[in-house]
Amino acid sequence: MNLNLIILIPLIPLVVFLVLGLFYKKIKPAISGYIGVFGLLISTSLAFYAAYMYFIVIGKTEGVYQTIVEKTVWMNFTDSLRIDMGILIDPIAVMMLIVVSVISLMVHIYSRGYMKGDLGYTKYFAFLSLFTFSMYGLVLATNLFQIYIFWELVGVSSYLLIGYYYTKESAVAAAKKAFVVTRFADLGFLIGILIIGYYTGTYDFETLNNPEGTSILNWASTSFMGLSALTWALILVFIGGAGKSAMFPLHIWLPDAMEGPTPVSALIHAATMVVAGVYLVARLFPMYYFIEDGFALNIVAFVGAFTALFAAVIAITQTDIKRVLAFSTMSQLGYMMLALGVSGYEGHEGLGFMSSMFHLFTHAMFKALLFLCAGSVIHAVHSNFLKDMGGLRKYMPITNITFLIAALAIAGVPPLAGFWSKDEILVATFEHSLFLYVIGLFVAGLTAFYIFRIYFGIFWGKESNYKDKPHESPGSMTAPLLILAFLSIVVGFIPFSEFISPDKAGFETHLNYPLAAIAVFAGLLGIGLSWIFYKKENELADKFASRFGAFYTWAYHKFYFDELYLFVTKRILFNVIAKTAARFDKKYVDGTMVGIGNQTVSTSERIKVMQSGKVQDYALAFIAGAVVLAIICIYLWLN
Amino acid sequence: MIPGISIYEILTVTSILFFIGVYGFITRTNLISILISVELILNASVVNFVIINKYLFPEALQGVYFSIFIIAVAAAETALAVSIIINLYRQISSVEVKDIETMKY
Amino acid sequence: MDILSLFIVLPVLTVLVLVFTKNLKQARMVALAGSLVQLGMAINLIFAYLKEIKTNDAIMVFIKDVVWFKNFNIHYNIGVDGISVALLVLTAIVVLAGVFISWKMEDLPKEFFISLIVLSIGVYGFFISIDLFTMFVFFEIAVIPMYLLIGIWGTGPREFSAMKLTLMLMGASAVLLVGILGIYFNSDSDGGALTFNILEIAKVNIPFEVQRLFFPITFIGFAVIGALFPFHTWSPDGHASAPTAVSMLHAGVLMKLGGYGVFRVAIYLLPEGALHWSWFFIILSAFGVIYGAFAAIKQTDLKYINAYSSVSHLGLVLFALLMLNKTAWNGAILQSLSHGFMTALFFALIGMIYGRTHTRDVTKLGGLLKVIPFISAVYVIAGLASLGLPGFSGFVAEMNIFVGAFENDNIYYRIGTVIAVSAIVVTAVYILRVVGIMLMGPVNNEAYLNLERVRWYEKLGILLLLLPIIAIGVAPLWLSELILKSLDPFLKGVL
Amino acid sequence: MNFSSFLLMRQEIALLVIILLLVIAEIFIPKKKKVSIVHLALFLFGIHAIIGFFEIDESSLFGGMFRTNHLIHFFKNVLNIGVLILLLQSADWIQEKIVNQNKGSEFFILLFSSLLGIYFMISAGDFLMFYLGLELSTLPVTALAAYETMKRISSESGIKLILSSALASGVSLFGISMLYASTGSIYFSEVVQVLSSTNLTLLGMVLLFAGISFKISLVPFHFWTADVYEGAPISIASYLSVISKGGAVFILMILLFTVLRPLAHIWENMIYVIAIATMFIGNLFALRQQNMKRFLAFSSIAQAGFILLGIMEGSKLGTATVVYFVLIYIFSNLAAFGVIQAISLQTGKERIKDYEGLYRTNPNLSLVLMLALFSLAGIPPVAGFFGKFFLFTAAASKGFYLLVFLAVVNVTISLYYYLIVVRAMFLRKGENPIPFFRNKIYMRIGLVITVLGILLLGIYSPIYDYIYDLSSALN
Repeated sequence: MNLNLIILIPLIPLVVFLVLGLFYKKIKPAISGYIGVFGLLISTSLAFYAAYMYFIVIGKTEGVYQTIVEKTVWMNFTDSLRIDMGILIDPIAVMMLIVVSVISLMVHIYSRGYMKGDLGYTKYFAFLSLFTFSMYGLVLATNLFQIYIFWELVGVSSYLLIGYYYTKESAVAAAKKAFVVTRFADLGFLIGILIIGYYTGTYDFETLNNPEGTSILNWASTSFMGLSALTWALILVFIGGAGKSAMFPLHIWLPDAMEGPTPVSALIHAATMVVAGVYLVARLFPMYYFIEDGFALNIVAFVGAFTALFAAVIAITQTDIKRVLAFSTMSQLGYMMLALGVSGYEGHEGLGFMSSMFHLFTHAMFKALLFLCAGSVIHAVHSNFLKDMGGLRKYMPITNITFLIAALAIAGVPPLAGFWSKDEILVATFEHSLFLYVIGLFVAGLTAFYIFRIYFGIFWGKESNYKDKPHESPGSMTAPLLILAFLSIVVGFIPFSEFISPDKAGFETHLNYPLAAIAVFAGLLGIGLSWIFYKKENELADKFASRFGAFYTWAYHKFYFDELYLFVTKRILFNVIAKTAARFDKKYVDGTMVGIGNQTVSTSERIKVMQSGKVQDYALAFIAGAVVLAIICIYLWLN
Repeated sequence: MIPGISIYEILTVTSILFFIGVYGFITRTNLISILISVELILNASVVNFVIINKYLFPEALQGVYFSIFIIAVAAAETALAVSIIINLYRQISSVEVKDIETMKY
Repeated sequence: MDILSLFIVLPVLTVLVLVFTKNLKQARMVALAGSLVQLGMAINLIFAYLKEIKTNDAIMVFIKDVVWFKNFNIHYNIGVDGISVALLVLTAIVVLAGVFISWKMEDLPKEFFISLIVLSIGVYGFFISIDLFTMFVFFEIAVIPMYLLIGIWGTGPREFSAMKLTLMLMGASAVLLVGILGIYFNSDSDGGALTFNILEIAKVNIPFEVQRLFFPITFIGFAVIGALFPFHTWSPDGHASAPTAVSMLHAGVLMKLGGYGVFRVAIYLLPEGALHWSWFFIILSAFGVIYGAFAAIKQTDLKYINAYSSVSHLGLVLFALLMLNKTAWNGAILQSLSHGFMTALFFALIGMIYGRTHTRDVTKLGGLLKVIPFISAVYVIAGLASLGLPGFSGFVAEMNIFVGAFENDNIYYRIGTVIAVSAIVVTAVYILRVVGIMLMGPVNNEAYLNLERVRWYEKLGILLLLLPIIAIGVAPLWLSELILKSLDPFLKGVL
Repeated sequence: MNFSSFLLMRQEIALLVIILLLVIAEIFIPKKKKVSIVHLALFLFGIHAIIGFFEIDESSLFGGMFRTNHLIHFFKNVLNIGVLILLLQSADWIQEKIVNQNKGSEFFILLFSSLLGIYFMISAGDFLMFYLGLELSTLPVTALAAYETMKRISSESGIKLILSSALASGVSLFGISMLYASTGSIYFSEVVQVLSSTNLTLLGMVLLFAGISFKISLVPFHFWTADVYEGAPISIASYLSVISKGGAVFILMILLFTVLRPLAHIWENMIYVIAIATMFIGNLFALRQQNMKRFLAFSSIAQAGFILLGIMEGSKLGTATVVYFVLIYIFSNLAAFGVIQAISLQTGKERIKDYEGLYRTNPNLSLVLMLALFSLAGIPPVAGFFGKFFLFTAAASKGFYLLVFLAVVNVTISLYYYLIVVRAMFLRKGENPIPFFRNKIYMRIGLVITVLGILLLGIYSPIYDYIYDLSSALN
């Protein structure tokens, strides 16, 4: 395999970004779109070439897929600790390359239609390229610090793209929120990295993840508050991942992030960047698994499960379709985390890991598709809200069909992609813990319910009063829809476990028919319920909602987490701490310094009477001074 | 050497003289009186020099001629002071010490 | 003339020529020519230095030693190592950018450029000095023009700010003088002669009691100019009142004297004192880091925000220096450089915004990205660099500092480190707040629609500062190696 | 007695000759041409100052009453230069305001007499010579202080000066009599051999010290300073603050280092206290002054406090640093007074407020004043910095770090008020700034010399080395 070609995969988007960014005034919008698409087309082909070479041509050596690493020193910290830049190729990296390439390419193509006529067209493509570059870099990272670097870069690309409509206050606020919340999570990540670096002396994944490596064997050497230092580090790293993957309670930025252009939501906030957290945990999976008997992994599992449930409940109540999709994304990410959390390491025990990656893969396809469809709808009706839609199936047949396929996929209806991956997750969970399995199953039902709720709401039901008739989107937008729809159908049949497993050896999986049946039933139940509620305009849904009353309102308001955070940040951090700091600085610190000066001046004012202008006072002072001096001298002499 | 009178008594007198001078300097309100007080201070020193020379170190006359010089300088000083005071009197028709306080603080 | 003395002689010549200039046009051309040559020399110095250290493994190279006051053993003794070379380049770049930014200095132009260049003489001299006395002389030379620069060409409460700044800095340097004298009179502890020579003193084992006494004095003396909490309060007022180029030079270069001095004098010469006191100052500086960041959140004046951000960033420098290991030191130097470029860039941009809108109040500004896109875009980039985004110099520096700080397994150090690291979040908050309010959002004042676009000289000034930020951020290795090589001598004392 | 040994008194004799020549000239020059006496005096004194640089042997005269050595000789030369600059700066004033009152030649005669007194004072080998020199240096100045007979404050200042100085000389005489009582001699060389610390000697020392402190205006013997400076003509204030003070510092150093050396452990503490008090009081009072002369008066008090830091060292290093500082101080203060003189002569304005906007109308004058103030404040690269730094070094060499610390605190305070003047000149535009004017040639020469001194004395190190080499003379 030619590594130089692999290195080109991230570099091409970088070059595109630089070209578009530096010459954005000179390049015509139409051309910049072509440059972006063309660049990514090459990257995508190279990604497929890499996959082909890695899995098929090179294949396994001694029963496992070898990890290929090529790196160069970027900066030295100490004799052992340094940041390398390079590429690391192993099964999950290759898989992610495919995901990123495919989705990004689709979004690029789609955006050419969606963003047509926008003033910042070139800028938009530049940012997209920047993001793609960063994401590639993150995927291919060879060590913790490299991943952190690109982690931050995807964060900032996300910031720039969410805030793309920068004249809109809400977009600006959302961008800021996304950045700050993930930044807060990254703080945990960074401290985690620092701890790992200090205790293991390396940032390299190869060394860290080696089950016979010193870091894994010696984890118990240091402890802090009952847990080993490395467990703490892994928990902190997971906090970083949780921030990016919008795990509870760091999820609040993701719904707001929907302020960005819809293709961006599809690319960044559904398919690629948000799975970075999952990818990070998967990347460090051996560490998570072996250190302190997977203590940190349990946390991952529970957080994942809770988030899956929590987000699904909220998703039911939302009326903004992009937000529904956002919560759906959260929920599915929770699923992936859950799967990772329940996974074992060797052979078939690695089912959770495998299924998580599998779900990541399939989810990327159908969720991107859902978003792009939503974008197509929004493009047509100029609104995000369900109340402004309805009955669109007549006007937008392609969008309708593709959306339906995606919805079926996410609902886990066989034989679409979602069914296969979700089924594996449920199997893995079932083998680990019944409790988590029940949650997972319940979420599967909820998922089907809410996704079909919006499906019916958009394409069926009563038509709104459209100002101008909605029409199907242009070919540049529908083509990606069709491609993704096709992928959503077929990717489930890839024998994923052959390629991806924690120990990289691969294993056989078989459909567990009873569990699959239960899962499918749950999905169908959800679909059925939403058929009853939302297919035709009726009162049932409202009645049902009012039955739940307070709980519904809570869920509608996302359990008031935004308000809670606002309270903590605005009221406490800004108004109390920051204001106090600013005032303290002005009043006391500065006050002291200025006070010293003023005190000196006022002392000067106070003692001015000494210089009374009376020559006799001067004489008195003279004599008194002499006497005092004499007393001092004689006193000193006596002692 | 004055028989029957020791150096201590004389030195006590000169010290008293000195402090009378200082007291006068500080309390008098008339510039001329202050000048007289200064003379007292100087004279205390003059007597001191003479007495010390006579009683303690009679072999040389250092103290004595020192005192002569002091008297001469004191005379010059007085003359100068009085002339300045007269000049002031021309301008403000006063030789009171309270009238020379325009510059202060 | 040796390669280093030129750094003093050339600005002096520039000043002399400036004295005879008649108007703004002449003055700025002379200043530009002078600072261009300086930059050329600085860049030339990098190559000369890299060539020199291949054959010369002395601690400092290009040493020029001339006896000055022989009775005190005061020498005009100059030399450079990697650290000073890097800082010299920083200075040259910022000065040149400052000249560009002051292109339209209508009021007393000649005097302005003279003061600016005199200031740079002080800075250059400080960085190349090996002799404590010479160093101190240059230190004060660098500080005093600030009074005139702020007082004459400043805005707002300029007289008050100028006075406050000067008094606090000179007060600090006065304290420093005690420290320097203390070091000087103990430089014969091993039986040698009294000396001001830093390299000589470093070889002497100064008794621990003396180090314990004089370390805090020397440290505080230098750290005030490095905005150590709670002696930082000259900086917000000073920066807010200063004219653009002066803010740039002051925050970009002058405040670096603090960190450099702490390192070169306090830590290098009094290592045992440093070990003894480091915990205390670490807590102080770490507190300063987070405190500055929090205080910046609530400010509305752009310059105040940046000033508090400087307090925070430079707190990190002091914090890192006290960690007493190579990685953190490397980070501290890198942070000095990075902050120098970044904050100078910020002040340049703020100056441009102020020059166009006549306000620095963020709440009154809005939507500038639409009307002055170049300036605003660079502001965003500078902001991102400032909050430590990879790809920019700030990240490189901060990571070195944090990794270095984590090398110390001691509870005080750990607490300080975690506090300091947390500041990266707060930094993001205040920077994005400004970006959000001022640059993004709708244009909130019709007058802003006709703002003048960026001029060529402004563009040059901006790019001059932006390029190093990116260069260091993308390829830090060569620079950090350059610095790392020079750190070994410092390590001897603290092991 | 070999008459050639009178050459040791060459400076004194030359000055005396100048005085006599001026007296003769006063008689023979017709009234209309009295202005030429200014040129004559300047010319004569200029020659005298130049001749002064020729070497003189180290020896003593009159059985030790008068002595001289290279350091004393050097110091006299320093004073000569100071007086020369002072005369250059005052020449215009004398020509315009004094000569027409027919008092031109007296001014020079009195001034030179006072300088002669200082010569004798610092060359003194016994207390008598010291006393006579002291009086000779003071009395003519009191006359000069009251020289503007039409001005009330001038007379007032004259009275204040003469009364205070009479008290001071009386007190110091009383002290000398005590020292005489306990040692039996008035010769320095004999006194030092038998001096030991007793009540009497300590009291004598304190009183003697008070008398000299009066001239240096150390706290609490300084009160006359501000009033007299304010009232007296500027050239006299200038003379008092640099020449008279410089001479007194030098004799104080001689007395403390040679005569009173056996009591060093006592006077060290005394000076410590006085130094702190002087610096603080001087600075605190200077802070709020509005009048430039008063302002410089308090500034000069504070400077005297700094000088004491050098004296604390008590040996060669201290001597060298003090002499060096005084040299620099003479140049700096004369530059400041020169500018004030020039402005006062042109406009009659003496308040700091009047200086607002000066830079924009008279840039050169304000630059000179700024340099002078920076030098007084001790900011590099001008000379004052080096002077102060070395003084502090001298004090630190004996381990007085706390004192040095308090001194540097005071440097910061002093910087504040020096910057107030700079602020007025540079930062403010002023509603009614002093209009542009050109100085006459003498004033310009005087200012240029001071500026050169301020710029070069510090950086050009051989000067300090030279002083240091001479300084062993005192020990």
